[in-house]
Amino acid sequence: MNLHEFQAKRLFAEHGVPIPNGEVAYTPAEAREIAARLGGVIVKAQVHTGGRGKAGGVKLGRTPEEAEAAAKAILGMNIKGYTVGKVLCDELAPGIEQEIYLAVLIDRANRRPMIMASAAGGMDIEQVAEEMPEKIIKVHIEPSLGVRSYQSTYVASRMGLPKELWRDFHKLLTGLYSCFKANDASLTEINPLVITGEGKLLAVDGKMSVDDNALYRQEKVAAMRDVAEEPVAEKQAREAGINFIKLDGNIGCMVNGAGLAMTTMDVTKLFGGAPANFLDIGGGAKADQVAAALRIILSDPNVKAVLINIFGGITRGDEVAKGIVAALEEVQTDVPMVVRLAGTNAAEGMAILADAKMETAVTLSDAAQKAVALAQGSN
Amino acid sequence: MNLHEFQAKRLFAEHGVPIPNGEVAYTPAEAREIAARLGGVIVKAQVHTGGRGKAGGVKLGRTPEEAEAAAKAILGMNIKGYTVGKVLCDELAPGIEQEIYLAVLIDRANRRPMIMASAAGGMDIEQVAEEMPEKIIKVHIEPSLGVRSYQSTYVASRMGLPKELWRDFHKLLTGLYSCFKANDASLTEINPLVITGEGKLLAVDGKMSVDDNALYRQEKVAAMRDVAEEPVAEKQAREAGINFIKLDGNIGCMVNGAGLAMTTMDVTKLFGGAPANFLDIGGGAKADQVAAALRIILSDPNVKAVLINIFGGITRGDEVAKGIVAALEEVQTDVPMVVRLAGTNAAEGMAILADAKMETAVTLSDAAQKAVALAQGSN
Amino acid sequence: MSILIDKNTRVVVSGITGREGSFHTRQMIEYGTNVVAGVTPGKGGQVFEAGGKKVPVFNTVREAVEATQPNASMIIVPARFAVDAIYETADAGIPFMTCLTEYIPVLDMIEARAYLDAKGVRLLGPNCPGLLTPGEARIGFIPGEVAMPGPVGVVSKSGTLTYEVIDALTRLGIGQTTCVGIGGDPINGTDFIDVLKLFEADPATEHIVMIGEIGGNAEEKAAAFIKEHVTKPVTSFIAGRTAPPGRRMGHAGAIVEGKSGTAEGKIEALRAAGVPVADNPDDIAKIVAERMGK
Amino acid sequence: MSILIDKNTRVVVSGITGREGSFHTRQMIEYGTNVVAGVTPGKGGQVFEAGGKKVPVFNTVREAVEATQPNASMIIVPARFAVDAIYETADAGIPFMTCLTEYIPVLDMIEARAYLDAKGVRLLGPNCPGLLTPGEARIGFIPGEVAMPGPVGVVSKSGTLTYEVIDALTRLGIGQTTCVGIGGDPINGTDFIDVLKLFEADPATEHIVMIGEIGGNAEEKAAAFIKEHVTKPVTSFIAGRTAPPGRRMGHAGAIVEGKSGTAEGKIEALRAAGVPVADNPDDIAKIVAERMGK
Repeated sequence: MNLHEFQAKRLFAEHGVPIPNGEVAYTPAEAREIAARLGGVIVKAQVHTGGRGKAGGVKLGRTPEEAEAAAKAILGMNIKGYTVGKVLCDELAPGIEQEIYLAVLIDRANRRPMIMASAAGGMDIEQVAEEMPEKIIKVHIEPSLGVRSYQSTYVASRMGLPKELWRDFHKLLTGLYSCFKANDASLTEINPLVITGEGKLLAVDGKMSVDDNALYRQEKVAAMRDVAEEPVAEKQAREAGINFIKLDGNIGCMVNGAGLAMTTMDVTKLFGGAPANFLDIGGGAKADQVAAALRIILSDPNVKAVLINIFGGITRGDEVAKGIVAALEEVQTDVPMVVRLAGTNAAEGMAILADAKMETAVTLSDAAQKAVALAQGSN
Repeated sequence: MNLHEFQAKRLFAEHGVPIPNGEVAYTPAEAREIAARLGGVIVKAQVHTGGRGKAGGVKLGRTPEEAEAAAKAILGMNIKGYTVGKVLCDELAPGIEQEIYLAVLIDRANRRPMIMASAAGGMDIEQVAEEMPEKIIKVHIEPSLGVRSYQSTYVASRMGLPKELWRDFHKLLTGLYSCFKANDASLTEINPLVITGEGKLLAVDGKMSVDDNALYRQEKVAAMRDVAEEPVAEKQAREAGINFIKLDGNIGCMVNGAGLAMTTMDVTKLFGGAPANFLDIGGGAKADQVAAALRIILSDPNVKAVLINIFGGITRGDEVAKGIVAALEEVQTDVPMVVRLAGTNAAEGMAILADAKMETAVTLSDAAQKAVALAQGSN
Repeated sequence: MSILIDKNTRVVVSGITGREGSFHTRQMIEYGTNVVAGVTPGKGGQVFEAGGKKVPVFNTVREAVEATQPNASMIIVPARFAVDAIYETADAGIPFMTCLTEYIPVLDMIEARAYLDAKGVRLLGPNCPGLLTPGEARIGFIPGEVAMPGPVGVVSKSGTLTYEVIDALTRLGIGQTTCVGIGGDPINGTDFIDVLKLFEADPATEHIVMIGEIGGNAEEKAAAFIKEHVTKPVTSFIAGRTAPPGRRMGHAGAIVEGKSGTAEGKIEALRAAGVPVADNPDDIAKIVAERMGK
Repeated sequence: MSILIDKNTRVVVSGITGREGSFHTRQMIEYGTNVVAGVTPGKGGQVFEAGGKKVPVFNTVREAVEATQPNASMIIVPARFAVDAIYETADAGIPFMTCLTEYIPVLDMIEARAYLDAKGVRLLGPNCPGLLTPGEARIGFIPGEVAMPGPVGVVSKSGTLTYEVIDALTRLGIGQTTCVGIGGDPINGTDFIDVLKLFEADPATEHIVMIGEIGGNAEEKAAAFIKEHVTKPVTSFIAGRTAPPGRRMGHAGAIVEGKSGTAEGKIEALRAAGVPVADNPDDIAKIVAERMGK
C-alpha cells in the first residue's frame, strides 16, 4: 500500500525526522490560508503516482495569492489517470545548500533492509545509479541490530557530509529506519533530503510504501488508505479478497492462482488476444467469490469475452463447475464466456458446464484461442 | 552486583510481575505501622546472603504487635556475617495452592539466557535438581526473539499448570525476562512463585543479580547499591578500581592479573601458607594504585606478611619497582613484605627494591616460601 | 528415490486442529503420509483421527518431538501465528519444515530466515503449495491425483500452474521424483538453487522442470547455477510475460532491481544457460518428452 | 609456521588514536606487525606514524577495508563502544578480530557472538591479552620480549600468568609457535577447543600448553576434545585451586553449573584425558622440557 507524501512525512516526523511545516489543502481558499499562516509555501499535488513535477503538479506559492492560484491550477488536474483532490502546502526551506537522496527499503536479493544514499540527490537519481553507480551508497541493516552509528558514519563519510552534521544525520537515519520498521514499510524514501542555508537537515519530499500483509497490525497506516482515489473495481476486489489488476485489453480473465493467472494472460496474448485484467480468485473458488469476480470483470465496458481457467487441484472440478453455474445465474450477462477446467474431476465439471450451455475447452491453448475468437466477435 | 529482595521485586513489578503489597521497615515501630496498614504481614530480613529462613530471619506478623516483635527480633541479627539493617514486610498471600520455581539466568555453556522452572518450587530446589533433574525445565531464549508464547506454553504445559493460568504465566514470564534484559541482570529468580487460593500467580520471594559491567548504563540499579552493608575494605577496593576479595588467612597478596593472583594464592597454600585475600591491581601498577592496594591489605589485622607478585609485561619492571617504593614510603608499616618482579626489566626492578632494603625473590615458589616463613615469624 | 520427503518421513503438523489444517492433514494421511503428531496450544492430549490412524496432539512442538521424534513439519496456521510456529519448529530441532501460510509480513520473514540460516534449518515456503513425492508422501496441497512416480523433478514458484505442468507430464506418461513448490514470497526459505542441488544429487531424478515467474532474481541466479553446476537437463517456463510493470513507488526499487525481475530477463538468462524455455505451458511436457527420447 | 597471525597479516586497529590504542599500536609496529590502517570516527584522513611507518586513519572500518584490504583487526576502544566495533568489523568482511577491551556487558556479548557465528567471523576475546607469533607479529599486549620462536603452542584464559609461562619456556630454551590469550569473560569468541584445533593442524606446533582457571566449563570441554581429537602432547595448569566459591545468589547458578567450574573438576577432567596438570606454574616449563626430551 502506497502512502501520500504528506502521510509519509508525518510518519517520518513521528520518528524524529525533520520535515517542513506544512498542511493539506482541499480547496484554493485553504491553500491561501495556509500560505498566509506559513509565509510562503510550495504547493504539491498528492497523488499515488510519480512524475507530478513534470506534469505541472508542483508550484510555488510565495504569497497567499500565488498559493491560491497554484492550488487552483493543480486541484482537479489529471496526472497519469489520477485526479488531484488535495495539495500539500509546505513551508519553503530556508535556502538549499545540497540535495541528498536517502532511502530505506527491502533488498530481496540480500534478504535485508538496506540504506541507499547518494550525495547526488534530486530528480535524476535513477540516472545517477545507471551512469555513476559508485555514487550510490548501499548499506544493509541487520534487523536484530538496527542502524548502528558506524553505518551512519560510513554513509555520511562516503557522501562527504560536513562532520558537524554527522550526529544529526545519524539521528535522522535512525529515525527513518525506526519509521520503516515500526510501520512495516517496504520503502521509506527522502528525495531530496536537503541541507538548508542554516546548516540543518530537512526531509523536503517523502515516499513510503507499506507491506499489505502487515496491515492487520498497522491500524493507523491502514486507516490512511485513500479510498477517494482508489478505482471502484479495485476496491471491490480488495474487499472480496480477490487479487485484481485492471489492464487495457478486452478479454476478461478469471483464474485460480497468480502464476496460472499470469500464464493465462501470456497464452491469450500468444494467440493474438489482449487481457482486460489480471484476476486471481485464490484457493477454493467458491460460488460467491466467482460471482464477485465476474461482477468486477464485467464492470469494465471494454470486456468483450471472459476466459475462466480453473485448475481443480484439491478442490474438485465438479464443485467448481457448480460454483460457476450458480454465479452465472446470479450475474446476468450477455458477454460470451469460455470455461476451461482441469485437474481432479475435471471431466465431471466440464460436463456440468456443457449442460449449462457454456463454451468449454480442454487445454489452456484451446481456451485462449476460443476466447480470442469470441472477443473478436467471430464466434 | 546483588540486589535485596525488596529491590528485585520492585523491579519485577515494573515489568508486570505480580508481587505482594509490601514495605521496608528500618525499626520495629515502622514494621508495626506497615502491618497495621496491610493487615498481617511476613517480616523478612534484607541481607545479601542466603539461608536467612533457617537463621530465623523470616517471621510471621499476623498482627501489628506480632510484626513489631518479629522486626525487633530480626533487626540487628547477624546472618552469615551480615548485620540486618532492614526488613521487608509483605502482605500475606491469600492461601497457597502451589509453589513454583522460576528463574531467568545466563547459561554460559549455551551462551544464551535461559528460563529455568519447576513445579516443585520452594526451599529445596537444588535437591530437586540433583535427585529429579527431569523436574527442572530448561528453555533457552534467543535474545533477538525474546520469550515467545510457545516457550511459555511449553513451560506451563510441562509443569502441568492449569490451562486458565497459561496466559497470565506467559505475561509473567515475558515480564520477568523483560526485567532481566532491561536491567542487564545475570539472574532473576522467583522462588516461590505461588498460585494463590484465588487462582492468581504471585511472586512471593525474588532474587536478582546485575552485571557489574553494565552498571554504567543502569543508573537506577547502580544507585541501589547498599553501601551500609558493604565491608569497608571492599568499598575502598571498588572505588580504587581494584579487584579484592577478603579471605581468612594471614598472608596479604598483591598481584597484577586475576589468573596470576589466583596462582599466587595457590602456590602460597602449596607451601603451607594461608592467603588473607585475593587482590588484582589490574594493568599498569601505578604508584597510587599500589598504595591503595597496600592500605586495603593492611587494614586486615590478621595480615602478618605481604606477598607482592608483579609480572612486568609491557609495563617495565623498573617502573613497577619505583611505584612500589613510592607506595611503601607513603604507607608506613611494620608488616614484613616479600616482592617478586618478573618479565621485562625485572632485574633492574629487583635491584631498586633491594636498594630499598626489601625482601625479594626470583621465582614465585621462592617468593611464596619466603612469605610463608615471614608470616610464621621465623624470618 | 526422491528428495526431502518419502514414505518414511515423520511429519508433525502445527495447526492440525484448525479448519484448513485438519482438512489437508486428513488428505495427506489418506495419501500415505506418515503424520506422527499434531500441535495446537491448549489441545494437548487430544487425538486426531484420519484414515484409520490416531495422531496425538500436543501443546507445543517440543513436546511432540520429545514424544514422537518427527523429522519434518508442516505449518498451517493463520498468518499472525505462523512466524512463531516457524521459530518454535526450528527451536524444537526439526531440520525441515514447510510453511503453507500466506500473507506473512516480509520483515517477519527477513528475521525468521536469518534465524533459520544460523540454525541450519530448512524452510520450504511460506505461501507455498508444499511438496509431493508421488506414491509416497505429500506435505501441503499439491494434488496427488495428477502425479505419478517417475524420473522428473519439478520445482516451481507457483501453485496451480505447477499442478497444470505435473498433470501434463503425467498425461504423457512421464512421472515425477518429487514436485516442490517453493512459493513466490519475496523472502522465502528454499530457493530454486537449493532444490536444483537436491535434484542434481538425487540418482532417481533424470530431468528437471523449473517453473518461474516475474519478480525478484531467483530465476537469474538459478540460471547461473545451472550453467555451472547442473549436469542434468532442465526445461523451464516463466509466467508473466504480459504482466504490466508493477506500480513502483519512488526510485529505490528500480535502482535495486535494475533489469532483473522481468520475464524477458529471466528467459534470456535461462536460454543462455542452455535451458529451453517453453512459450506455452502446454509445451513443457512435450519438450521434456522429446528431450527424454519419449 | 604459526596460527592466526604471522608477519604478512594485515592488521587494522579500531581505536588507533586513543591513549591505549596508540601506545599498543606503536609497540606492535615496532615488533614488526604489519598494521595497515587505523579507524577512529571523525579522524578519517589523519596519518598515524610509528616506527618509521605511516598508517592511514579512516572514519569507518569499511572504508579502511576498501582502501587497505586488512585481514585481521584489533579492537581497543572503551567498553561502551566495543560491541559496535565488533559488529562494524564483522560487517566490513574482516574474518578475524581481536577485542582487547574489558568490561563489556555479558548480554551484549551474547548477541554479538550469535551474530559472529552466523557470519562465520572469528573473534578472539574480549578482555584478552591478544596473541603473539614470536619473531613475526603481535596483536595485543603479550610482551614479545619474553617469547622466542619455537615448537610450543600456548593457549590461555589468563594474561600475566601466560607471560609467566612463556617466560619460563623461553628461559629453558623452548620457543613458541603462537601464544593465544582467549580471555576469561563468561562469553567470548574463541575457546580452548578452537585454538587446540588450530594447533593440532599446524605442522610447526609439536607441543601444546593450555592454561585454564576456575569458572565455566571450557576446560572440561577442552579435555573431552583433547581425548578425542588432539594427537599432540598437551601440558596444563589450572589457576584458582584455593579460590573461595563465588558468592552465589539464588539457586540457579548451582543448578546450572553443578560441579563443573571448580579447579578440582577441571584438573580431574584433564588428567583423565591424559594431560599432565602442573601443581605450580614454575613446573610447567620443566614438564614440557621433559616431555620433549630436552
